Amino acid sequence: MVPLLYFQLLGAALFGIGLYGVLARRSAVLIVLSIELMLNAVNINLISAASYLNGTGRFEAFDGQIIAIFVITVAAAEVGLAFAIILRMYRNRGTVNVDEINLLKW
Amino acid sequence: MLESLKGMMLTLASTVTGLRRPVTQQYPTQATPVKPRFMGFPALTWDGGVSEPYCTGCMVCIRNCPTQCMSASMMDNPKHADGDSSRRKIVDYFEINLNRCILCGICVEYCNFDAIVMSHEHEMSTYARNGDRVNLPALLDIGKKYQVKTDWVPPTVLAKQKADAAKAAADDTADASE
Amino acid sequence: MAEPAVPTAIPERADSQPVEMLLNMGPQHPSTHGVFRMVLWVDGEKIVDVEPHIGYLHRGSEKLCEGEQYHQIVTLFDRMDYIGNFNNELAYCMAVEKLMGLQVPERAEYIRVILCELNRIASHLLYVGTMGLDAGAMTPVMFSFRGRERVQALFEAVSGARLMHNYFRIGGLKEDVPDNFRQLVDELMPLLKEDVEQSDRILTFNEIFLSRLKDVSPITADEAIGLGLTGPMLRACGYEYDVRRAQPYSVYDRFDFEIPVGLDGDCWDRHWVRVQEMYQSLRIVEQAMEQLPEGPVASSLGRRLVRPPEGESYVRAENPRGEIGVYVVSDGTDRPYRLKVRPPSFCNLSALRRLLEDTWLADSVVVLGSLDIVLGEVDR
Amino acid sequence: MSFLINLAWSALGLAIMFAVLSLVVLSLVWLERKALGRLQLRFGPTRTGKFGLLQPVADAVKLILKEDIVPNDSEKAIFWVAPVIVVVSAFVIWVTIPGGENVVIKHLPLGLFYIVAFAVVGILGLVLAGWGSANKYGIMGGLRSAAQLISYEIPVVLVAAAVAILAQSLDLREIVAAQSSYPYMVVLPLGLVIFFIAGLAEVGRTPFDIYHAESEVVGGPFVEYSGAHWSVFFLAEYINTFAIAALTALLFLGGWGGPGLPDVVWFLFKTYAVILVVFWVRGTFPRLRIDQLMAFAWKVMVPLSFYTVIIAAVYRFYALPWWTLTILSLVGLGVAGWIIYRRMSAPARRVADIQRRLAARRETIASSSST
Amino acid sequence: MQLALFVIVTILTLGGALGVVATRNVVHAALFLLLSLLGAAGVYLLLFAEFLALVQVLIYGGAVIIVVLFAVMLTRSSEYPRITDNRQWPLALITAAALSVILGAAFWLAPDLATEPQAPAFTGLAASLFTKWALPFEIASLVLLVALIGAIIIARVQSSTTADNSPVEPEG
Amino acid sequence: MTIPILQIFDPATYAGNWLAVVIAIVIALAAIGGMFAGSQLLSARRRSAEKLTTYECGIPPTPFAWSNINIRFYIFAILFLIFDVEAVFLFPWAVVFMKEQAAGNPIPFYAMILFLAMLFFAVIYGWRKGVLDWQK
Amino acid sequence: MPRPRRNAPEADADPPPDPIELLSVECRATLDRAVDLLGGFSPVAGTLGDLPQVTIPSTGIVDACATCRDHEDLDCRMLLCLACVDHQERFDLVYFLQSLALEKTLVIRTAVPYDNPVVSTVTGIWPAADWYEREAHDLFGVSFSGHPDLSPLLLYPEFEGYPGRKEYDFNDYREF
Amino acid sequence: MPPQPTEIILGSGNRPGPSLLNQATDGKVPGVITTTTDQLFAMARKSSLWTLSFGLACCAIEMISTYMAHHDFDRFGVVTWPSPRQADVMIVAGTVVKKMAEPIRLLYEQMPEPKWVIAMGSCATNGGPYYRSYSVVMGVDHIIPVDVYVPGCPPRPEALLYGILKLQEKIMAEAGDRGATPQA
Ligand code: SF4
Ligand code: SF4
Ligand code: SF4
Repeated sequence: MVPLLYFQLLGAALFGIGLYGVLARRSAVLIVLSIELMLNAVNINLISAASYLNGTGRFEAFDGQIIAIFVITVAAAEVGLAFAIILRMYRNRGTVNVDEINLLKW
Repeated sequence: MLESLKGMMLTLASTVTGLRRPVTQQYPTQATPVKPRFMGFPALTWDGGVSEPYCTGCMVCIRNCPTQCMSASMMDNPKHADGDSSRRKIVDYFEINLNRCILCGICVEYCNFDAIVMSHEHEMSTYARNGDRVNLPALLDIGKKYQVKTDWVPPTVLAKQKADAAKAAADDTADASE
Repeated sequence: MAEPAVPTAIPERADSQPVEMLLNMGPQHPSTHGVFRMVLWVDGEKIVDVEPHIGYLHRGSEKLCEGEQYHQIVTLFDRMDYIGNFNNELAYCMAVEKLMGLQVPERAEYIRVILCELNRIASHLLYVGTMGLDAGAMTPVMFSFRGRERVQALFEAVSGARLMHNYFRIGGLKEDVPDNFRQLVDELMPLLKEDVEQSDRILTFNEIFLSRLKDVSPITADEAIGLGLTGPMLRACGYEYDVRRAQPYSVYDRFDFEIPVGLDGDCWDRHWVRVQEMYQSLRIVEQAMEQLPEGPVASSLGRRLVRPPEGESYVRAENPRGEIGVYVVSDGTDRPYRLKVRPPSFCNLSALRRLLEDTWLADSVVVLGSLDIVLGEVDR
Repeated sequence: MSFLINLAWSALGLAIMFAVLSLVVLSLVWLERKALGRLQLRFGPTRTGKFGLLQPVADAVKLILKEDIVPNDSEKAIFWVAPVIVVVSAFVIWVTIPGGENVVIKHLPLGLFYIVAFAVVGILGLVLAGWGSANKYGIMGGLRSAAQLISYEIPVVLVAAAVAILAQSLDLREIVAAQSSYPYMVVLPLGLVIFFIAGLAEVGRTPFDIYHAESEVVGGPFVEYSGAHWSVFFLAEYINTFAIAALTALLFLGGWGGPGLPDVVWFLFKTYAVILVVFWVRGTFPRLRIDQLMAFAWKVMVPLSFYTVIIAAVYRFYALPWWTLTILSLVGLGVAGWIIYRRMSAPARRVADIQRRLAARRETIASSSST
Repeated sequence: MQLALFVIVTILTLGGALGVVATRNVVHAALFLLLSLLGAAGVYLLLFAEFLALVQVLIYGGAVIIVVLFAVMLTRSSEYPRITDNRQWPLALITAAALSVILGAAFWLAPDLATEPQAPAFTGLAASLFTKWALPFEIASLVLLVALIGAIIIARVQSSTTADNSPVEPEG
Repeated sequence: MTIPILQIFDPATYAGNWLAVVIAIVIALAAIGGMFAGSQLLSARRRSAEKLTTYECGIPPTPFAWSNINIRFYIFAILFLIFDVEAVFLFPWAVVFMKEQAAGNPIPFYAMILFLAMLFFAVIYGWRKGVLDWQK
Repeated sequence: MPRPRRNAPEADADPPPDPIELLSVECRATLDRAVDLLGGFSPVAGTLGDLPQVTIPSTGIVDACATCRDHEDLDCRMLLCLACVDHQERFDLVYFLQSLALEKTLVIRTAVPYDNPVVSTVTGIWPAADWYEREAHDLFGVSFSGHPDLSPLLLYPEFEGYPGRKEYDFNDYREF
Repeated sequence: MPPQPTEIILGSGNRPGPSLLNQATDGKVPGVITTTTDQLFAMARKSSLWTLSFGLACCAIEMISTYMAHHDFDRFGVVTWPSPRQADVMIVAGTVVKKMAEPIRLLYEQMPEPKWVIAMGSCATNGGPYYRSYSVVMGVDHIIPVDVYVPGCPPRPEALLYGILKLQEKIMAEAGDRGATPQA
């Protein structure tokens, strides 16, 4: 039986990696990918909590999973929009590197 | 929509006929029907009467061939010396590179001695570039096969027969009208 | 793109931002009908520009003709437009006959016309089939080749060859048609009609086919004339012009046939015109069979060496693909001094750049198919 | 322990399933060539084995024996991964596709959703294949395949949902059971048509074979693949074809239900019947162009499948008699068909126009020349 | 058994994630992301959330990755083969590591309330989604709508401007 | 070969089901691996530099400019993404709304109809905007 | 329009008739009209077989062609063919023009010198001339000034020589 | 255009290169086993000759005829694929022009082993009617090795089918006795 903690630690590690990606990478595409990682970390946490804490009365299993579904929904919407913006940025400025983009000039 | 459905009916119909009789010739198992005039590769004819080729090696065909794929040489006909044959000269050596021949039939048209025919031979794939460079005996072999297969009569003889027949017919009618 | 047919160099285009992709089609490509190559600049799926490249089948036929005797050249003409062989032979023979002032026996003329029209049908059948293939349908080509196969069987019975007939001679024919010719043709006609109808029915009005071809690369008659388009390409624009009617050669003035024309000059109209032409050709063959006179067919020259007088001649004839012109310059020897062919596909193809304006990548295939080119005569 | 035995059983079952699917693919290849042959008045393979039955075997062996080329410019990793993705996603859905009442690896309670979910992954494989080949035709084909497959995935999903609404279950066995009295083909003919057409597009068959159109993009994503890699794609393509046919049979034709014969036989019979229709369509139609294809997906298929879902739900919700649904769906079909007919036959009507105008012109010419 | 499976999916997830942040090739990054997300689906399966796992496969494995691939293709330029990291990447590393450690510690120290893992049957989840969570569900549909319209507008305005006006000169 | 399924949650069946899926993946991988390995082992090979060039109809390949792929593809991808998300909601709803209705709760039905209406509005919007037309 | 055979030796006896006399009435009319209209380009009337032919110096070719196309009496809106003939000391460029509406063919001939074969292009008048000119450039080395792109059409860029010219020998192939 | 090799490569035995297995087991496996497996493989290969769809000139028309219903290449398991990567046989049907020589060589190179070439028609064999032309390659074997020469101009479809049969014989012969080419 795998304890809840393992899942939580997995989530934390994934979140950290995602964060590193967001901070360290220059390409906007990769930053969005890293954000996806972070969102997944959150989902893992949510679902593990939902699954393990179902019986405790603090957290209903349905709720955790449903929130996760909403997270995924929002993530999908976010990906769509984010890449639309990146595309536009690329078309206008010819680059996807965030530090080459001066948003004020846009 | 309608036309598409019609098209589907058409293919269905063709399937039904296809099940009954596809148009395919089952090539290796089923003999290929070639038309009598089919021009396969050229071959030399054999005069059965005197057992010698018709060809005199006169090179007319060679000069007229658009691909220059033949060569020949001529010699005195020993049989003529013996009086067996009316041909004073006879072919000594004849070679056609069938790989280069374009089956145009010009050689046959221009030969004055009925010596060359377009045989029905056409399946002659080989493994070598000049694998179908055939010499006199081989050409005669093909020719003999063709002659047997089609009951070959020399075209000049044929034409003469025809002319005679026509003349006879004309005479007949002339007779009748008289 | 506004000016017609101005090729640019291949490697780069002037635009600073490379918004197009360079796509190379051919010489080995299933739908270039031989070894034609076009370099396309595409933006997504839209064609921005095209540069045709030909010459992958340039065999130097015109030059070779200068080195061959007149009677041997027929074989080379067979191999130029290798789908409309008889039509090509006819054009060449007429050119030399005109040069020599030869009169062709009437029966020979009729047989020539019959064979040419059958060849036109065979050629258009091939066109229909390949058009189907280009548009993605696999079965029409099978149907149309059934018809072609039947026509070819007749050709074989007549000339001894399925494709490279070498049957027309300067001043006549090589020999008379076989005795059962009439019977053969009578047997062929209903079958051929059925084949033509089937390949017509399965394709012409099919909705998908229509939507693929209709309104693709339309062209007006004026532009078509300027670009030198002839034959079905021109008629599809609604211009009723056919050399067989305008300057009747051989015995074409004795037949009653219609000249089908299109309206918009788009791919579908070209297709439709060709399909209709097949029916008209069937009519011509029928009439010619009825009128076929008896008499000699062979050339009065016999097997004598053809040695036309010094001079020049130019003849025009209607090939399946358009108008062919043969220009012969003779210097009085047994070989032509210069022989120039106006190949219909060559002119039609040179308009490709104009025709591919504002089309999709997938259309390029269809447009090329509707040109019905034969590379053998484009490149010669 | 029983759990492990269970596991062993399913492993064995899956291995058998893979073998069976391979056999099915061979049979499909043979059938396709034979069927197309007959459609086209010829025989198809005859010389390899009796009736050419060994032809697909020979093809398969030969393909394995072919050299496997990985071009220099390709992105090697992607080039290798792409076929794997395609085949895995094609095979994985067979875990839950039943071939009969009890002929199944596992009945997943979420079966239909599971199939939908994994079917989407396969699209990725094609895009990656095109991408990895670094070939222009490949990339065009990859893009086209992505655009096409995602567009037609939506009608498939929506119609599957409509069936789920009717059956009130995502379990394929229950869906088939729910059709015991009448197959859904009867109540939802619209759904059948949509599913079949979108399914054709999903497996890239004529008239939707634009992404590997030979006459345009010379094989599309597969253009650089040879030997074993290529045969893997081939395998996946046919497995997918079979899956779509099987799903059509399961969702609309009553699955394995049928009198007399064993259920597997009925299932195979129906599936192969669907496949024959696929081949028949392939032998008849030309292919669409990409803009027409996409327009068809989004302007016809998606609204129609929305309509399907809604009528199915309404029918269920208000507990209407079953023939109302039939009528509703036939109405949808009719309206869509009519609209398409009007739009697509516009050129045909223009032909009549041409002919009329030509006749008029000819008459004027005739009259002017006679005067 | 379960632990072994957990280890496998963890390796998949974290390995994929590391791949995403480490690779130099954007397409490879997308593939690594796919790996990581499929690993996460495995995690969900271990947590008895099969529906969520399938959703993960459907949305991420199918749709999102395709969107990503398209975006990558559309923005692919010569710079891609040599994508680089920020100059502050050590800083980022430290931040990320610190956060992970803090989070991990927090989880570690949190009181262990866990019971046996269990998950609801699918229908229960569905029922809850459409009753208790009906309002958020509608809001989600609005979010989707807005996202769709926004994406269309952003992408479209762009395409029409390039069609009408001369394209803006790219920089760098 | 089958295991009776339980509509209610049952961890044993659950594990069996999903392990079967995992095994399926493994088997597919193994089969492909076997094929590739067999092919590597048995296939004839003769490498040359030109064999490894990219096929381009017989012309030495020109480098591919990655820059432009029609943006239209991306819009369709977004549309697909949104519809996929919609499917996520549609499937649970499909099996549950009747049960809720039976339990006297019609809300799910109307909620979904509203949801579908909004999505359909999105399609119509895109249609009107010409997004679906794929014109240049 | 068949002419009597003239290759028989007895033709020597009477001088051959002027070929222009042998033209049909319509062709004759076309020829006269064309000579009229092209008066500014010092035209020489002649025949090509049974077709009317006007020979003009190469300098005026573009304007002459424009006249032929635009004047309603000639109306030669189609360029049928452009042939190049190598006469060893000069090249003859033969333009076959066609009026589809009036059903007339007119031949314009011009000579360019062998050592400097340059003539201006007629692509501006008939787009159809594009490939003919490229071909002539390819095979004969005739240059067309003003032509947008004279890159090799039929031959590959590395090809040396002008194979259409008489001096270019045939390939000699020896197998025997 | 790189210079054409001047010498004529006469009908070269174009056998597949060695496989890894062959390399590893060379001489270590009893001949019987390798021979039978080789023969089995050869049977598979010969029954599934996929051609590169590729027509050059007039002969291509007869080649297409061979694919069509009347002669039905499919009976022999011959189908065409547009990409050389999936092809086993290249049927060079038509005149090989110097401009086309390079593409043909490249296409041939891009075909995976084992691969065969059929020269169809006299042009592809040795220039045929164009033997005096300045721009025609005198036989495709100047560029790539050819296995079977099908004479004729154009060869009838049956002649091409016969060529395929000859090729099948050759494949079997190679498998039966490695190192010997069958007699012409
Ligand atoms: S048929 Fe023609 S090519 Fe052949 S040998 Fe006779 S003349 Fe020469
Ligand atoms: S075949 Fe006839 S033409 Fe030729 S050499 Fe013999 S006899 Fe003379
Ligand atoms: S061999 Fe004859 S038919 Fe074949 S390509 Fe050459 S000329 Fe044409």
